[in-house]
Amino acid sequence: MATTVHEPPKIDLEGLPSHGSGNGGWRNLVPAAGDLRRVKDHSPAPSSTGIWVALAAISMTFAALTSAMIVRQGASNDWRHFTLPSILYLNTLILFASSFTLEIARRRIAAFMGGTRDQSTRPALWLYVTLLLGLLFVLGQYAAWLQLKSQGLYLATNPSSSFFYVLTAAHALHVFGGLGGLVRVIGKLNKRVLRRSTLVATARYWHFMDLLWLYLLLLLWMKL
Amino acid sequence: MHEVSAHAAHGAPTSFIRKYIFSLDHKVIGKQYYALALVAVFVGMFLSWLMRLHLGFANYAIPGLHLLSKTGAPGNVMTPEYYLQLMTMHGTIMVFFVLTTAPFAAFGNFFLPIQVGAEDMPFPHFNMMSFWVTFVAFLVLISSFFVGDGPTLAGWTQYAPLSAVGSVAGPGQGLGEILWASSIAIFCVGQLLGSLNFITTTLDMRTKGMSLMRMPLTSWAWFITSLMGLTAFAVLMPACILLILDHVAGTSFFIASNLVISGQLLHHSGGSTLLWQHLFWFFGHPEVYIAIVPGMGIVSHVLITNMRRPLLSHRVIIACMTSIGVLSYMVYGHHMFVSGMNPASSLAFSFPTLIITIPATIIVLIWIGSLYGSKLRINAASLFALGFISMFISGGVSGFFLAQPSIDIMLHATYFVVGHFHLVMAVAAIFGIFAGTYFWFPKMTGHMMNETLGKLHFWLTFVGAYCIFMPFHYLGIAANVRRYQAFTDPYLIPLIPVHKFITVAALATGAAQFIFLYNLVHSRFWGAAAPDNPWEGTSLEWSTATPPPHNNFGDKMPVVYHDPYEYNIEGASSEYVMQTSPEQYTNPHEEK
Amino acid sequence: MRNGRNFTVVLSTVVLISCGALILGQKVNAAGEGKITGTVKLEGPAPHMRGIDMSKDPWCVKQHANSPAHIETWVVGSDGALENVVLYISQGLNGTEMAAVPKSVPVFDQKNCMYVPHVLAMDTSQDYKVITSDQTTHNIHPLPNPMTGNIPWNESQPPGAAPIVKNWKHEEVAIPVQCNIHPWMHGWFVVVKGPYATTDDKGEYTINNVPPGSYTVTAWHEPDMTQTAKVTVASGQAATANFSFKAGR
Amino acid sequence: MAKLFAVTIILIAIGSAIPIVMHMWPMPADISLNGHLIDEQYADTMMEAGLAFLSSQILLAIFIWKFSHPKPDAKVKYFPGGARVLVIAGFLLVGTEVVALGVFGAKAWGMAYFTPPAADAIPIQVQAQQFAFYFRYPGPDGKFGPIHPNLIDDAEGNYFGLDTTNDQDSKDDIVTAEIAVPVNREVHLFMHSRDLGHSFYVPELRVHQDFVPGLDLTIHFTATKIGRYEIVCTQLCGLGHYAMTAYLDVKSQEDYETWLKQQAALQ
Repeated sequence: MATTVHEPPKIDLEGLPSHGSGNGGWRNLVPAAGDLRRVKDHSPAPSSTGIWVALAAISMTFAALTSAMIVRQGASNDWRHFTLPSILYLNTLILFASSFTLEIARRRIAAFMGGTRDQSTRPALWLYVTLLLGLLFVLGQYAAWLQLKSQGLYLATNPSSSFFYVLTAAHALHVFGGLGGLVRVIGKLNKRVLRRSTLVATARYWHFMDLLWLYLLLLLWMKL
Repeated sequence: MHEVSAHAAHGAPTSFIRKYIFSLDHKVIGKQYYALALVAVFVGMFLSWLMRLHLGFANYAIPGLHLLSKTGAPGNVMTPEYYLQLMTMHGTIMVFFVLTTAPFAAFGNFFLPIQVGAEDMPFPHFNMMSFWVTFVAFLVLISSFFVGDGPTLAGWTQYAPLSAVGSVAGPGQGLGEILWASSIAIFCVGQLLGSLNFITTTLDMRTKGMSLMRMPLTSWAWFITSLMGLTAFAVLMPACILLILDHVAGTSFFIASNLVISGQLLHHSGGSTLLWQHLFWFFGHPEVYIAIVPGMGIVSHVLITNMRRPLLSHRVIIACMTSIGVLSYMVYGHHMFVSGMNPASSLAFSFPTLIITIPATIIVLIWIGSLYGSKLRINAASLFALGFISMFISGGVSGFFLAQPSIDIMLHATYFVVGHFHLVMAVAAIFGIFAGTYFWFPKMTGHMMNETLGKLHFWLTFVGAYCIFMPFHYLGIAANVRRYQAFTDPYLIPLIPVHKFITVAALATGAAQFIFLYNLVHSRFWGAAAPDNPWEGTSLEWSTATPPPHNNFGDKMPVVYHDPYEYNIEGASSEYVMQTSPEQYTNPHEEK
Repeated sequence: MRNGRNFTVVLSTVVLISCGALILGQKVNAAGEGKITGTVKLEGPAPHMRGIDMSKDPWCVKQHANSPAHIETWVVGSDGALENVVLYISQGLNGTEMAAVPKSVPVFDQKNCMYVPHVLAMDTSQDYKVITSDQTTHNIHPLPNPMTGNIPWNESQPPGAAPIVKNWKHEEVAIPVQCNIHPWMHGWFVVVKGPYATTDDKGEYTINNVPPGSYTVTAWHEPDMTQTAKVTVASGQAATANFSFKAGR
Repeated sequence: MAKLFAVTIILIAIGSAIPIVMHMWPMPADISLNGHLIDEQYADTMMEAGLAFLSSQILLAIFIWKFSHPKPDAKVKYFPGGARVLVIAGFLLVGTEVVALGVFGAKAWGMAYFTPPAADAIPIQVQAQQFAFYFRYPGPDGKFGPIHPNLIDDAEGNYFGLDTTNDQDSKDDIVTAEIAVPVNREVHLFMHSRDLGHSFYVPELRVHQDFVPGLDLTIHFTATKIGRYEIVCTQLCGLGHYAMTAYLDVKSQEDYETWLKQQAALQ
């Protein structure tokens, strides 16, 4: 997107392209005969810009919830502190591991697209691992809820528990979105029409989920 | 992403469903948004008629009203609760489903990609979802008319705890309230998807030569609006979800301890009433500008074309709109001067509020200054654009009062406020929509609208709007409190004649809108065929066919060589130079 | 409150007559029907009932210019006659006699910013009617216990508005009803199954068309005071059950 | 058409100003000690806003009149000085204006909110509920008894939920349905909401403050003119919002004391 905020390239009156846009360039990217190696990858901007915009919106939502949490805590003296379910820390590790595996997959596929690798390395495998770890994380979060439940801490028990459930649920929901993205990536990879930008966008989203979770964990750890 | 390649791959859809209902085409989606706004605006107007009848002529029996609500209007006379329910729905429908959808989502969807020279938005599926999600939100909201004891009566601002404690607080505060909150949460999703598309389109989809500074002011307005929308709606959505939780899950985000509502002690504790107000107004004030900034863009665009000259400065307008967008997040506290917020922060909020009048004033000055020495063409579109300026001034000056906490002590929650925001954001924005409609209708439908009817519509609306909303200010100065269903207090009784006058004016002005509706529908089917460039405009939407083909520009994507508004340029071959014309010359007024 | 009392009297006579009509009309074994009568008194001195300051609504003030309104928790007549006590048969009835309940429609009036009657008894099979005689808007807001399954409602009634006719599906003793616009306006709906009666200003009551048998009669006084007595009704006879309440808990 | 439009704008602009200038529907007369500060601030703002309103509307109209029927060969003229002049004008005119307003306006606000009540100010508590105000005077001991929400019982007239049998401080508290204050004595008003958000607005008194459930605020004011004034709620609180009123009775010191005695007797 950086290229777009400058003055446009000088235009030569001869040989204007009959088709295609100046900056986006995704129109040229329909894979030729489904063979990824023959595709010139201009790393199309829209999806990678779009993902940043989406992440901005998500950050805004969680910022709002954070400020709500701080205001609510200060609003009255009924805030009850409790220790976070220990499983959360395990979940954190799992989520980070998933980011790691996704990164491996991304690089292999990139290399494979560039033609420097051959198909045999099966990048898809790592995607499946990521998917699995993601699901594991969500299950872990659910286990954390069960732990709280066993302590008698429900959604309405106390503002602190309310915010715990709201924040973790909101994050889990977004993680599900990421899992959906992964499934699509895998599907496209098998159909051999995956474009790098799709993968990059999904990866960025997934890594953002890590950072978001890290932030939430810190927040909850401090406030609860 | 998948949407993109799929869209780029498939040509124009053939089946009726894919073409007109679940269409991926930003132009169809824009029209769908426009249709939704049209339905919504007439519903909202109808509600305002009922309210005005009740206010002007107390206990006036409105024939058939009991059909709308059995308990709300026994014997066709409106009950207090039903008045408040209509008021709440009027506000919600107008602010969310008219002022946000029409100038931003409708026109923006149709013209942003065309004006920047794109084939479509980058994520057509999101775009389609954006509309249908908004549509569902509208249905959910309307459905609350037909459930239990009707829609919520807590006003469009939905202040907690009234909005949070449930049906014990009054009719409609049970299911009706939950429907309201759900509807708005859904609406937020729709607008977030829309903003995502708008921003990405502006940043990534511009055609060759279309630098940011070469985008028409409308595109700029939509871009800035979508940035505001992305931030504002991302805050309102969680707020609505917390509100729903307070309702159904027994949490206490907004409900304080030990509340006793008509004898019943609630089992909530420690919630913060002001928290809702902060969250809501952090969205609510930007929302006001989400409604008006696209109007500014449309008015500039329409005026320039009809003044046959560029504005004195393209960049100043952009700078002003941007600073308004940025400031809009620092001023929201002026809605809460007497809310119990720390009085020091009231002062802190009042200064940015006063400051924000500066960019607004500069925009107006640039408009007026550009009128000087122009070759103004008078038609329905330009009349409404000029009317917008007049309305914007009238509504704007009352902001000087409301921006000051001390004066707000007198005017807060009076009809002065009602008059202020109706003029500056409602009527002005609607004028922007009308200007846009008369200006772009040919391009959108391929038919010209009837100019005579358009001008008639303008005159009635312009005079009528002033007759309705100017007196509101007088009422407010006389301390006439808003959101009252009847004026029984001794000090309000002398003001009732004014209310009668307003009611009559409102009925007449509302009736005039049916001229517009007739014009719209009739022209859509039987209007004269429109040429490609009826107004001799220069921006990209005028360089493509009317109506534009499925991919907007046929087989040849446009390449841009000029600023968007090059009219009457010395040294140019013709009176106006299209952005796409490769003609080379030096523009003496080009901004360095 | 005089007119208020009159109204109750008129109301109860109306009820009586209609019962009579019913008895003569349809019931073959009408002669077999007995009744339960008695008086309800308050032991000890009548508690001081605070006056009501209605200055919030000038119209209400005008209505009470020369008859100051008082809180109606304890309405006590001469020598302790206790008004607004509801008597109903809490045990001994079987399904068939339920039909003996009059089909008349009890009326709950809003008069001079007070509720007339202060306590309205009814059977689950009866509709009740809320009317307003005032030139100021009221809202009627009964808050039944959600456990009973009765649905709370809250509607306002502008001057001259049509009567609101509703009914309660389930027994509930008793449902508080209030007007939020005039917070001092406070009354009760007593919803029972089977025959019932309310004491008049002499503290007297009569439960009509009670078939022969032995029953438990319950006397209720707001907010939640109850007393019971066992009575045996002989065919065509009147059984007697007197009660006396003590103010304060 | 355009000329007619220009004339219409001017007529509307002037017409809109007339009711303001003629004070056809004036602001309720001020009866408070500090209200004049607000009124002066209001007057100044009206002057500046009015000028801005008239001048810009008329300028708009003139330009529309003048430039709407150009000769076909007419050249487009540029506003002398171009955008720069207008931007500077905007900053200077409006900038200085609003800053001035903001600074001077702060004084009136400060008098209302930043000055503490006098030590001898009369403490009165006001409680808002759907849809009425009730008031409480602390009685001889000068102390308000504690509020017990679970004891609140409108049927018994216990609007505040006082326990007059056990709480010493509550025994002599005087609960009233309207507020009487002695003229020229400062009143320290303790605001308590029993259920929802409400507001305490007395136009003549230039006092306007929301009730915040769970957060008791205080305001203070001095009434300077004997009379009966209306208190209205301005925060939407339900179906009876429009009917949520009470009366402020500004009495002479003697009348005030006799009234208070009467009320005490009625408890």
